This record gives sequence, structure tokens and C-alpha cells, in this order.
Amino acid sequence: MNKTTELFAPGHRGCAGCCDALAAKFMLKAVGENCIVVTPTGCLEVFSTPFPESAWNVPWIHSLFENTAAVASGIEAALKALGRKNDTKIMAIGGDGATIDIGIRGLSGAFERGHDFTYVCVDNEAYMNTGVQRSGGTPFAATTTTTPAGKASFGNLRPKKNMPQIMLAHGSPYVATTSIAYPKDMMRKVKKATEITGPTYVHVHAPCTTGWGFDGSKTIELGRLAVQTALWPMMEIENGDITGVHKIRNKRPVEEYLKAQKRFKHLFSIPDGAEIIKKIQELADWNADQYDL
Amino acid sequence: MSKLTVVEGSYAVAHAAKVCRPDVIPAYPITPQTHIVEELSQFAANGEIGACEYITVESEFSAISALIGASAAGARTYSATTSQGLALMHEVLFNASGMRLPLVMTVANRAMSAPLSIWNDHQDSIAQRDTGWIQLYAEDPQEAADMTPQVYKICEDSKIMLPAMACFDGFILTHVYEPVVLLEQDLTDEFLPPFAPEHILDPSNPKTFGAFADPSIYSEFRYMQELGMSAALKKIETVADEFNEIYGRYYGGLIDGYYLDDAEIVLVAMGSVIGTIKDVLDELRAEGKKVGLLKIRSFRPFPTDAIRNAVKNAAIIVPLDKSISIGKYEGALCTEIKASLYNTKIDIPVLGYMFGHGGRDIPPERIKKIVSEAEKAIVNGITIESSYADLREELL
Amino acid sequence: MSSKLCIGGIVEPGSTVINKTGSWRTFKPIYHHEKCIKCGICELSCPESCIIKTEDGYYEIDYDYCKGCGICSNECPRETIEMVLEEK
Amino acid sequence: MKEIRIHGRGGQGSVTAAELLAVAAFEDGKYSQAFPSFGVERRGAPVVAFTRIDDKPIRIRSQVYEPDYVVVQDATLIDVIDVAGGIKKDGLIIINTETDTEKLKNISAKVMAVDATKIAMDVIGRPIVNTVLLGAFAGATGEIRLESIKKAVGERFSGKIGEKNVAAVDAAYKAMEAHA
Repeated sequence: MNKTTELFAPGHRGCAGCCDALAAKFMLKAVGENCIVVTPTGCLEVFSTPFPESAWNVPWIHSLFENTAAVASGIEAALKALGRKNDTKIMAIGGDGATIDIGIRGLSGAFERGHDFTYVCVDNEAYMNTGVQRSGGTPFAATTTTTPAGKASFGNLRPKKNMPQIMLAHGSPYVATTSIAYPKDMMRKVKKATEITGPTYVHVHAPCTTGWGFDGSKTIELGRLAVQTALWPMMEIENGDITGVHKIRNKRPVEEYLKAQKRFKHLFSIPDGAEIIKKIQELADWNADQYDL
Repeated sequence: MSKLTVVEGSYAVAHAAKVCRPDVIPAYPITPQTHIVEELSQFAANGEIGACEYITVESEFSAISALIGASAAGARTYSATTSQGLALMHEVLFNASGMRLPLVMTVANRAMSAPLSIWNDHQDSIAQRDTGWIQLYAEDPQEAADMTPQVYKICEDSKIMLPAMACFDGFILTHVYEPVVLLEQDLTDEFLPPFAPEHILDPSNPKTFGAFADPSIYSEFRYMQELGMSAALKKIETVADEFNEIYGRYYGGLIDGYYLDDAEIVLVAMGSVIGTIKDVLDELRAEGKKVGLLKIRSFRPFPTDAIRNAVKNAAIIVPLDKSISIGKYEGALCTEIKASLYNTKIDIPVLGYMFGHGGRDIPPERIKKIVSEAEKAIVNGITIESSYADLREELL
Repeated sequence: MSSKLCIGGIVEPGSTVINKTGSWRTFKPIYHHEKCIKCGICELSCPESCIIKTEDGYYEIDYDYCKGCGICSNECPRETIEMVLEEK
Repeated sequence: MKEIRIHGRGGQGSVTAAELLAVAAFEDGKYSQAFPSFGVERRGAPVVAFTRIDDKPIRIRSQVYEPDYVVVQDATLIDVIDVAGGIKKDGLIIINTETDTEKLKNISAKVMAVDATKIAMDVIGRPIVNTVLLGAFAGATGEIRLESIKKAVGERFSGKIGEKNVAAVDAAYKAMEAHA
């Protein structure tokens, strides 16, 4: 017997300790049942909708990997044309691959056109659905199955693509970063994003137990560490101005975060590992300085 | 002739789309489809399509994706594209038919690159043959316009629920000015009921669209699409009749014939070349030649039974293709006609010709030459099953 | 599930509840309510939405769905939830 | 069926002229068809457009190979294009030129010159010759009534410019009628 009242139902096939399941739950909790959700191909889609089942208690549609924002555009236009838009929120929930890589053209177009919807990127920093391949969200020096460490490589050679800034450049009235490790912060921002008219963007940091290599009980703990090391700054940007920054009380060294994950394990054994960790610390310090964390 | 007015083919089609009362039109301009979407955006800007939302998407990929979202939300949708744009939609075309969304799209047929060509042939839509879309081909601007409400009525049928392409030849028909009856709003309202799908994206009755299927159920969904196509076979015929009753115009259902009944040589074609062939056949019949035309109006669903019945008394069948399957050296009509006759008692030679690729003009003389080749083949048998009828050997 | 496939593969909402993921579990969370301050962090942190608030304000686990990830135990500020190897 | 081929340069309104001929023929109670030689030509490049006129519906979709009439909007085209190509023996070429039709003397078809540019400058005030040549066509061939050309032109261009174009059609018609 199902006793929960959550809009994201149990019985889904997410891993034990799944970050995407948490993200979906928080978003629906924040927005309520008067919404339509669009999800691209990815972990969240696959584990939540194995035919003939669905974990979604709101209307939900999956079309393809790279067209989420365009599908959302069509839904918004249809609701307007049919006089059904009213207070119904349209929320697209895409992974980092679907958002930052393959879906960026459609996302850019939808934001430039100014559709009234919220796009939430649940960023677990690689293609987890297909077995942990690199995406544009994969951080500097992380290993994935397509950016493995080896004699000639320390993993992913490039830093994460700064997606929130790209969305900001589209003139979005609301761009926010948050983490599944801060449910209240995340729910507040998602709700706010859906309440603001126009295309709004929330980028959610989401540690993946399987892809990053840590115990499933630590999903939230890892997310917290990313924020506390300043590797993932949480903020709100309204009409182009930073209006809120999550301040770090006890700033932690990046080693603590890196050590806890298999994807960075090599940094503690390869010859130039210390140098790379130093660079990662510099990235964190830059964030802390830039955003006054 | 009082109802006729001289307009461009694109205008006639855009106007036809307008009177079908679409709710959402996402479109991306591409030659030679541009005039259609320009006219529609003007209609929308004038407030002539009700509350219709015209979305200027950033690519054909997003156009068709927005169509999916809009249709799932309960909207009647329309778009138009061609060639490279249609190819860019390829992945989404499967998605639309698999989700059983009755999208309607006009395809202004154009050749595929490379080499880059903006001119007409049928390679673009033929290449999308297996995406699960209904494909009808029009022979002139009037039929292209009239086809628009017809395809809505066909694909929105609850037993069908498949997307449809209304194909008409780029430039040759999109850019021609000629007298056309612009579809009347009142007649169209009488002919075409409002779109009322059983399931829509609606928070008051939440449904999940686009779940994933494991191997235990995938084939069944494909088969159900096939059942939808089968239902369309009959529906295309009845809708053509219903259209005739209300508007008084008829172009055939799945197929149509011209001098077909007693024809020894049966030419098979689709699209704008039909008109030229008809003129040629008038001449040849006057000379006593028993030549007829089988017009393929529906390429998907493919009207196998209707074709068998139509050609069974011929001495030779001559499919004329504006497409080529490279590596088979024949066009789609040729392949499919032959396949339709195999495993039957119909044993008639099939002599295929390809022509008009990349916009190469098809003058009446070309048709006459093909007919004379067919006459020889009746006597001497077929030596080459399929070939280009208009290849410039001197360039090779 | 219905015996017939719906055209287009439309699915009813919230229907994953027929899938009892409790069988996935290796470790089982057990509440020690004497330490519980009823903060609700466990409920919020559960990816399966299978921690339910009871009438007395404490929380209980719907073991039909609990996969035993242990986030609830890890996040509990008062070490109220013990993860024990499940005997099946 | 009568087939007309119009030669011009991109931007000179050859396609519009072909369309207006079709509209005017229809106004006369005939069937018609107009289409460009679809190309990617830009402003200034030679372009071709076609019109067919018939008493019954027109089904043929091929290009025009043996025109009954050829209209040349710009005499400089004679040097680069075979404007007389395929023209019927008893066909007629109407060419916009001040005087010179020398270059076309070796063909059997009849050639008529009209100084459309001068008429356009005098009446419209700008060297727009496509509508002028429609008036000339009507005057020279009698295939289409003057009133139908004027109606088609008047409906396509509104206001003052429409009136001027209609007046130019009139002027060209009269010039050619006298000629013919």
C-alpha cells in the first residue's frame, strides 16, 4: 500500500540514494500539482517511466534527448492558444548532457523567444544514464569512461561549462544555482522560478552515487561538501543582478570533497596530482572571491 | 469560375492551413517552403487564425519538437518544411508517429544535398518513408490546398492517430501562380470537426506521455502503428469522398487513374508531373496508343491492393520516380510496385525510370520517349529494369 | 496495469507504486524514536518518498519501497536511524 | 495555348510581370499559369519567367521551350542570352529598346521595339518597365484586353504608384497598338 502523498511516487527504478529522484521530489513538492513536466532522455526519464508505469503524478512528457525546451515551448504555446495557461506551470527537467550539450540549441532558442516556463538542469556532471561518459558539465580533472586517467591524461582536461551564465546572457529574468543537498533552498528557488513570468533557469548540483563513486548514503553529504568547498556556488540572479548568495560558514578544503569520490581518486596517486588539486583549490577560491561566498 | 482566384501555390496552401484553424504553428523557413510560412505568419499577425500561436523556432528540429509538445497538450498543429529541414527532423518524425500525435505538415518537396540543390524531387520525403507518417502527394496547387483539411481529418481519426505529410512539389507547385479555389471557412468547418484527442497533458487528469518500452512490449507498439496505417487506407478513400460531397472536388483516394481501364502501358507517378503526363496521354490516345496513368496519391500507407487491381490487365508497368535508392539504382515507386506484385498471379514486367532529380525539367518529349521505350520492351522484353531517363551521358 | 496497450503508450500517473522496491534492500533502517526530535530531515531526504510522518509526529518507513540507501540515517542529526543488515 | 517567356534581370520584376499576365488573362475568362525559372539569381542577374494562357485548365508543368511570345525587359540581355531561343516561327518578340533591334534581324519571328524605359520615366518617374511592357504586350498581341491588364496592375500596386503604373500601361498599349 502506498502511503506517501508525494507527487513523485515510490516504486521508481532509481539507484538507492539517487540524486535525480531527490531532485524530482523536491521540484514537485515546490511547484505542486498544477504543472506539466517535460523530461529529456536520461536517467530520470528511464527510471521513472518504465512502461506501463510512471512515477509522475503530474502530466509528464518525454520526447527525445535534445528537444526538451522546444517541446516545452510547444506546450506553452498550446496552453496559451487554447486558453488553458492560467496558473499552470511548465517545467522542463533535464540532465547536464541534455541541457549543456545536445539540447543547448533548442534551449537557447526557447529562452530567446521568451516562453513562460522554467528549465531545471539537474547536473550530475556526466552521462550517467549510459554509464558515466563525459559531458560539458564534467568538472576539471574528473575521470569518466570517456575521460579516463592514464599516463598521458589526468582525466577531464577542461573545466565545467558555465551554463548559468549562458542562460543569463539570454536575458532570463531569473537564473539560480542550488543543490539537492539544500532541499529548502532548492524548493524555494524552483518555486520562485516558476512564479516569475518568462523563461527562468535553475541549475541544480546533484551528486550521483554510481557515476561519482561514493556510497549511496552520502548523496546529500557530497552535495553539501561541494557547496562548502566553494566548488559549487549557490546564488540567485534576478534581472541580471546577483540578489542572493549562499554564504559558507565553515569553508572546507577541496581535498575533502575530492577524496570522497572515486572519480578524483587518481589525483591522490599520480605524480602531478598535488598540482592539479591545487588548481582545483584555485577554482574554488576564485568562486569564493568572485561571489563573496 | 467565379470562385477561382489567381494566387501562388504557397498562398493556396497557407490559406488552407488557416481555415483548418490550427492552434499552434511552429515553423522554420527554408526554400522553397518559405512563402507558406510567411503567409501564415502574416495571417497570425493579422489575427486571422483566432488565438493561434505562431512560433519562430530556431531550427526545424525545434519546429517539430514544439509540434509534439503542442499536440500532446491538445492543440491542432501545423507546420511546413522541405529537404534538409525534413532530414533534420528525422529523429523526431519517428517520435511523433510513435507517440501517435496527429501532426500535419506540408512538405514542399526538394532534393537533398550534396550537391546543394534547392529544386524539386521527392528524395526528401521518400527518405522519411519508414518514420510512420502518412504521406500523400498532390499534383497541383488546388489538390495541395484541398489535401490539407483532408489529412487533418484522416490523421485525427481515433483509430489512426498518426502524423501526416501533405507533399507537393517545391517551386513547380509552391511558386506557380494559377487559378485556385481558396478553401471556404464555412465549408471547412462543416468538413473538419475540432481536434478532440482522448488524452492530453492536463493537470486535472495527469497522464504520462513517452514512457520507455522494454523488449517485451516494443513490437506491439510498432504493430499498433501498422494498424493505424491500415485504418488510414480506408479513411483516405472515405475522406476524399466526403471532401467531394462538401466541396465538389475529387483527386482520387489512395490512387487515381487516367485512361487506366484499357491501358496496356501503365505509367505510375506522383506529384506535379501528373499534369504533364495527362497532357501527353491525350496526345498519345489520339494516336491510338493504349497508354494510361496510375497516380499514386497515398505513398504511406502504400495502397498495395488498389495498385494490384489497377494494373492487373496491363502489358507493362512503368514507374516514374523522382527519387533514387543509391545501391539499388531504382526509385521508391519502382521498388514498391514490384514488391506489391510479387507473390501474386500478376506477372507483368515492370520498367522503372528515374527523372526530374534536383529540379531537372520534365518536358512532354521525355514522357513520350519513355512510352516508346515501353512499347519496345513489350515486344523485346526488359533488358534494364531501372534507369535514369534524363541522364546527360555526355558529362560522364 | 491494464491488459491492453494504450495507443501511443500513455501511462497512468503514479503507477510505479505497483513495483515494490523494498526487495532491493541490503541494509534496513530502524528508528530509535527515543532520540528523535521530529525534525523531518529523514522524510525530506528520502529519494523513495517512503518515510511517512505518523500521527504522533514521529516517522516510519514504508519498507515496501525502502531501498536501504541510508541517506536518512546519514542525514539524521541525532543518530536516530540505525542501518542493520537485513535478514531475509 | 499561348506561351510567353519574359526575360529580365533580377529586381526588374519579371516574375511579377508573369504573374500579372496570368491574373489579367484570368480576368479575361481564360485559364492561366505563371512561374519563374526557379533559381538563386540575385539582383542584376538574368532571370526568366513564364506565363501560359489557355481556354481550358492548364495541366502541363514543364518549362516553356517554344514560346509564342517573348518579352525582353532589358535590351542588354540580347548580348548574353539567346532571347529568341525556341520561339515559334510566327512568334513575336517585344523588346524594350530605344531603336536597336538589329541584333535580332536574323530570326523568322517578328520583333517589335518599345521604348518602355522612356514611357516609364515619363509616366511613372522611375525606370520600372515590367508593367509598361504588359501594356505593350496587350497592345501588340491582342491576347489580353487592356482593361484586364490595367485591373491586374491596379490591384497589385496601391495608391499613387498604382495609378501611375496603370497610366504607363495605357501609354505603352497605345504606342504598340499604333505600331501593330
